[in-house]
Amino acid sequence: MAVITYRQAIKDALAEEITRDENVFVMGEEVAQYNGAYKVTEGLWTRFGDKRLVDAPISEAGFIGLAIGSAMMGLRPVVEMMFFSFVYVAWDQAVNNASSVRYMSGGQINVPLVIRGPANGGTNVGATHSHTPENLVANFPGLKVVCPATPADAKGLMKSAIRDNDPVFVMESTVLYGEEGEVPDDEDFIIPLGKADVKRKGKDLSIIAHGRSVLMALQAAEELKEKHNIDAEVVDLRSIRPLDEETIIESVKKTGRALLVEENKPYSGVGAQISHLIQRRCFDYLDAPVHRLSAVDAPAFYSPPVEKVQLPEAPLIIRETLDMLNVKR
Amino acid sequence: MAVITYRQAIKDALAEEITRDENVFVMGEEVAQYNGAYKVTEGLWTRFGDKRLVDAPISEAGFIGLAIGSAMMGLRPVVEMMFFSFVYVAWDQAVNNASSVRYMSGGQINVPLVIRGPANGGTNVGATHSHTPENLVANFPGLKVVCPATPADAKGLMKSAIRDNDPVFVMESTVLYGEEGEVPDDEDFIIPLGKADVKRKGKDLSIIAHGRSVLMALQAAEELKEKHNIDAEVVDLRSIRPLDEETIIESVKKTGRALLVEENKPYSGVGAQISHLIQRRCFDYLDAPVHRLSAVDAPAFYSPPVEKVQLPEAPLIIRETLDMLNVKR
Amino acid sequence: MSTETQDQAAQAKNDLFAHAKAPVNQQLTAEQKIKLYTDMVRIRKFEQAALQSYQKGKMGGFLHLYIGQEATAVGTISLMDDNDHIITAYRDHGHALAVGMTMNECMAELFGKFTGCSKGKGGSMHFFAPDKRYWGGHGIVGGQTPLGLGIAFALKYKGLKGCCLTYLGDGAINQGPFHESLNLASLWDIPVVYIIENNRYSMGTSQTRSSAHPEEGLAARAEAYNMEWDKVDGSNLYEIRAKTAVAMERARNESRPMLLEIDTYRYYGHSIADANHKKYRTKEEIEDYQNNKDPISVFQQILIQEGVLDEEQVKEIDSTAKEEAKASIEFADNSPFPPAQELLTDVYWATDNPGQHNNQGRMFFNDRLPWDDEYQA
Amino acid sequence: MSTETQDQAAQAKNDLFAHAKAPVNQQLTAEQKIKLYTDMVRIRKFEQAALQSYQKGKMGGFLHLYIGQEATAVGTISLMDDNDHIITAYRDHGHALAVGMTMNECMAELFGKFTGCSKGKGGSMHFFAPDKRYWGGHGIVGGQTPLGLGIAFALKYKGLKGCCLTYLGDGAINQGPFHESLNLASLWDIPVVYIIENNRYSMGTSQTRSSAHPEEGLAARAEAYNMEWDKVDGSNLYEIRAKTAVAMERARNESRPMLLEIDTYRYYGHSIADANHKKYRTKEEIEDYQNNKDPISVFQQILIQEGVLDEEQVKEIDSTAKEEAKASIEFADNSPFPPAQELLTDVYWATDNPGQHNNQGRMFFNDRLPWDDEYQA
Ligand SMILES: Cc1ncc(C[n+]2csc(CCOP(=O)(O)OP(=O)(O)O)c2C)c(N)n1
Ligand SMILES: Cc1ncc(C[n+]2csc(CCOP(=O)(O)OP(=O)(O)O)c2C)c(N)n1
Ligand SMILES: [Mg+2]
Ligand SMILES: [Mg+2]
Repeated sequence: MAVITYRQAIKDALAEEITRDENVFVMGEEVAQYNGAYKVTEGLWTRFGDKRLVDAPISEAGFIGLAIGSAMMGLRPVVEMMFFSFVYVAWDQAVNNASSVRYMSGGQINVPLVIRGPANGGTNVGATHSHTPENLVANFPGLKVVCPATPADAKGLMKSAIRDNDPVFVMESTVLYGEEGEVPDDEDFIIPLGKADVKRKGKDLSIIAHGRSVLMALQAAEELKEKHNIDAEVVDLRSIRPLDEETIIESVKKTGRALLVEENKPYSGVGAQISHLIQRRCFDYLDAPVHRLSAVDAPAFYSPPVEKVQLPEAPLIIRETLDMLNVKR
Repeated sequence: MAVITYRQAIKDALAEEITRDENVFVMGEEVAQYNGAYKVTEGLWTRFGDKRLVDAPISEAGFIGLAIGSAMMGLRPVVEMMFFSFVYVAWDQAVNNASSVRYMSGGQINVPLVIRGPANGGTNVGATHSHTPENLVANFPGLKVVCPATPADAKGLMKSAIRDNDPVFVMESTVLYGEEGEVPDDEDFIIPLGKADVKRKGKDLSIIAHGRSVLMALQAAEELKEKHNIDAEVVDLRSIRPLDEETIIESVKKTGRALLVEENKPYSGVGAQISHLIQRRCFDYLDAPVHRLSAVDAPAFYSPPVEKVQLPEAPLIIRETLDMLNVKR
Repeated sequence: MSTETQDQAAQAKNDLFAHAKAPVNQQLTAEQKIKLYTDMVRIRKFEQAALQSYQKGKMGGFLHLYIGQEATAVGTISLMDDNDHIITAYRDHGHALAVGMTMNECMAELFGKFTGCSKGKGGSMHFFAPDKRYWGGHGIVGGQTPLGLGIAFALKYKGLKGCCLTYLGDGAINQGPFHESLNLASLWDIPVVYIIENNRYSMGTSQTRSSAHPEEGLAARAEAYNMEWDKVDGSNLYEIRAKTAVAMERARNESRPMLLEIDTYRYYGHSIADANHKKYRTKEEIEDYQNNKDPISVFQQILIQEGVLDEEQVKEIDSTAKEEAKASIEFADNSPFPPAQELLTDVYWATDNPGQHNNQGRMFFNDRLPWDDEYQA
Repeated sequence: MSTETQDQAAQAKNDLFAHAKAPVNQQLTAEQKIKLYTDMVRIRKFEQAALQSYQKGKMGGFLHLYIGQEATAVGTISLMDDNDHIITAYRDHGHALAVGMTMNECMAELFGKFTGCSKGKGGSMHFFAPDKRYWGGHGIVGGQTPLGLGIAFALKYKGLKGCCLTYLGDGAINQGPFHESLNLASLWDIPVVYIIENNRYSMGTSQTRSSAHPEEGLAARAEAYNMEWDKVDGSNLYEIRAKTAVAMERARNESRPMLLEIDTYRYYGHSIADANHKKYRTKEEIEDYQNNKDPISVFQQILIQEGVLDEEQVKEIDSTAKEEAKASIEFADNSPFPPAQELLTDVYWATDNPGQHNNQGRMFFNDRLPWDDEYQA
């Protein structure tokens, strides 16, 4: 297995799927000639040309709508949002057309569309550029959404998403693009949508997270083990909708305690849904209420040191865990 | 106290606030000359003229943005969405500009804006016209959202919303427009944002609901009392954000059981947030997990008899309650 | 007849036949002409029947009638080749019948029946027949305009010579996504033909109250995108065919988009719920259109003058269409409603095609379904 | 000099002074002219200093430099009266200094300091000074265009004679909300002046790759909305003032909107992160603009020829501005960061003004805050 970056893993997934299926094309702002604002598509335009890498003007509603229409006709567009936050100017196209046209047509149409791009805070780009809409997307039946945390997951989920016949939102992170990890070389390596991954086994509590928070959880878990001999299990949701409820339940039934960590905003965030699930399905197994760490509930703050406080990092996870287990900090 | 319809209550609130403050104006599609698609503004154009009742072309992003800009300048626009679903074509304006401009300017600006209109399913208008985005709006710090269930609440909350200096989304219901109820005549009758209302006292379980589901809950509670001698307490959230958590907690601590009812879709719906809250704050008081009834998790179905099944009505609430209390049905 | 009236009559006749010599019209056989006429009549009869059924409480939601505008759907759609596609807004019954959907499946859809074209899930605004290259039926004003662009984009991508007819109302032209679509269409040479059905009103708002535009008309906005445009009299089927053919040929051969504005009129309110419609328009305005520009009467006149049609046939076409509509009501009435379990089909392709995909985990999130006795949570 | 070169020189001089006689320019005193020149220099020095600080890691996020475009902000904003307002996109430092914001508060904002104009919450893209009628600084492309419309709407509503200058880039013109705004502005006679700062690129996309438009230019799209428009040479401050004054007068007196396109150029990349910018544009193109159309050099030339400015003064203005910029870095460096608790202020007016409102219940939804030892849940 090669060690590559998260960015490279996505690029490989795109290149392989473009090669594999002539209906796959990538469209977005600066994805072709400029090589992508975050260089995820670097080199692909040179390799695949204008037809498969399409530079779009700044008209998200227009080109997302275009992509949906083309997907209805059997193409398999992969639309890059330079920042996922920009999907809000095309929100109606995404949540009405992409999510409902199959239903309203009584199943006569399907929309094999991928919308991908970074959805994260933490890079001091301010309130309008730092949205994490995975919970909002997951609210809409008809849509799917995944949030890979590692290079292997990024590649495997991206390939699954492109091959999927339903609209899938793949939410990446500019903070993770440079992270390295082992990725299987097999061109048919895919990760099913809706399958969580226990990234660390443990028995004392379940830390359930997605996206960058998974790395924070793993970091915290190491320190918890070293300094406090606490064995935390880390469950990476990977897929937000569909959701692997059984893996969550199994873990919590085993540990009796759940701490949810995410960079989503708290009100009706993904964590709220998971919390409801756990209390509903593991009621008799819980030794303590489900705890939740989310982004501090305010728009994203510009100032770098303050924005750092806004997102849940390892020390906060450690503090919360110790408190949940009544261990003195 | 006069008995008036929910529609009339909103109209009275608008008329009174237009009269009271020269900065208040109503803008939207067909609100003036046509008297409103659902006749909420009937007669107001004749009474107040072109300046205060403004008919807009079908350009929601344009005129919501315009309203935000004018609110920054101190006007107090009340924007009608013919259906709240249409806010999605203006989503960026609503969730980026209205919610963040105060923050990003370090508090130099405020946005006294109201966006109001019907947000409900159940009228066979199909998937694109039946959205209930109260959970999505509540996810954004900087925004407020209320869902009145009765004429008095509609009037009191609308007046509060118009007088409020932050952006408030008032989500009404076409199904409720014709419902009657007592409404205080006092022109200064208002209901604070963020105050729940115990609409029925009870001791056996807490049914927590908002919008039309409150009426369903009350109906179910009557039958539960009559037929099963079960005393359900019905808590009407009224305001989704801010949220009256203390009233919820007090009720659940008393009854030990909570059933959440809403017409929101389940994944990260408002109910998910309330469920997390209850398990977190009432863990030791709960005799059973929090149960939840939401709309059936699919886009809105057109066919009238099927759409009726899609929304949680009184019989389902009764069934769920009996099961929660282990009473034979 | 005074000479003035004679002149006027001659002029009117000229106008009527002004586009009869366009190749697409000259080619038409008598049968084809009668079929075009019949299709317009069928649309009208279908909708009249639907209106009656609505009033009897047979359906819910909205019903936007197309009556008065029939020549637009029938004229434009009659030009479709194998690689041409269409998409429209919520006023979609006319287009549906014109592409060849049956009255039965359409009426059943209005009734919310399982035999409806969308299984009762879509209703009046959401008719679909992708097998006939008819992509709906869309409820969000302007929302279908980028979809039509995408359909045309796919044709070009696949190297097929075709176009996508994409309809919208005069009120829809002020939606952002339409503007974005026009720019993309022209910039990228996409074979989309945008057709504004200008019936002068968006609900209760007259066209002058919704749009600032060049003197020449709404379609002249195309110039802002360096795009060709034309204005069309929507009462004359020959003119519609002649001018739309130009746009479709350009799209197919040069892959260039075009914006057409077809002047037309709706006789009923915006939807059945629009009780106001005689307030915001005068009786005279409505009657003037009905008496002088009704697309069915106009084409009837043309065909009678051409000797293609006689009074007898007119009556027969009328009554056959009425019968067909009546039968569709019976069909709809006798069809079953969808079972409640249908709520959860057609949401995801993956759920509907078990075992053919890479999905695991939970797809739907109710703790319990109304029809389940046990909890699924 | 050959006669040809002499002719060219005369022509160039003519061009330079072509708009000097416009009333708004003729009125200017020598001091005012020097102030305009100085403001442009100050913007440039401020941004050069900011760039250096960015490279030293003093700030995060984006930094979009305005260098090359200074005459647009300074020229247009210098025409503002008491009831005129402005709003722009994320390339907003020039406008900020031109309306009179201090280098200190601007630099401190870039550094994320509590003394910044937005308390460190906004950053480079989000400068605000409503007290100077400057409404930001907005990051979503095109998103500010309806806001500017609303500000102008409010002026008209209040019966004030003023306008709102609303800036956007050449790439922003293809966003839906801008289209909707143009229609509303013209339809409702709103005194908004839209100014396209056409610097030929939106990030790495040249203007021809993003927009289909009339031959006459981007601003000619205004005709689609029956709106007046003009094209402006952005290197010449006199021309900018002359033509913008026409638009502002029309807005104030006739309440009619106008669309201006100011041709300009940015010397640096789209933002500091844009390492590519010498790939998508040629060295020659950049140098040609810098050598022949630099707005500061051009105005310097004008003022020297007018005898308003001499080489000595030029140097002094330069070094004073440099000093001012340097001082602002010191100010920013010495200022404190906002305390973490600032995360929860300025979200709601109600929270920031306890006791003055009708709000109860919970406003923020973290179970526990990072700085709290106890749970709040
Ligand atoms: C985004 C959005 N806004 C508003 C509506 C409500 N609405 C439905 S149709 C309509 C009028 C459209 O008029 P026009 O485009 O002229 O088409 P016509 O009905 O005349 O065929 C309105 C306002 C909607 N469906 N979608
Ligand atoms: C809706 C949206 N899409 C994309 C972006 C990313 N983006 C920021 S600036 C920019 C280019 C804008 O170019 P232009 O309008 O010409 O302005 P300039 O940068 O040249 O001043 C892009 C694509 C954004 N901020 N918002
Ligand atoms: Mg119309
Ligand atoms: Mg530009």
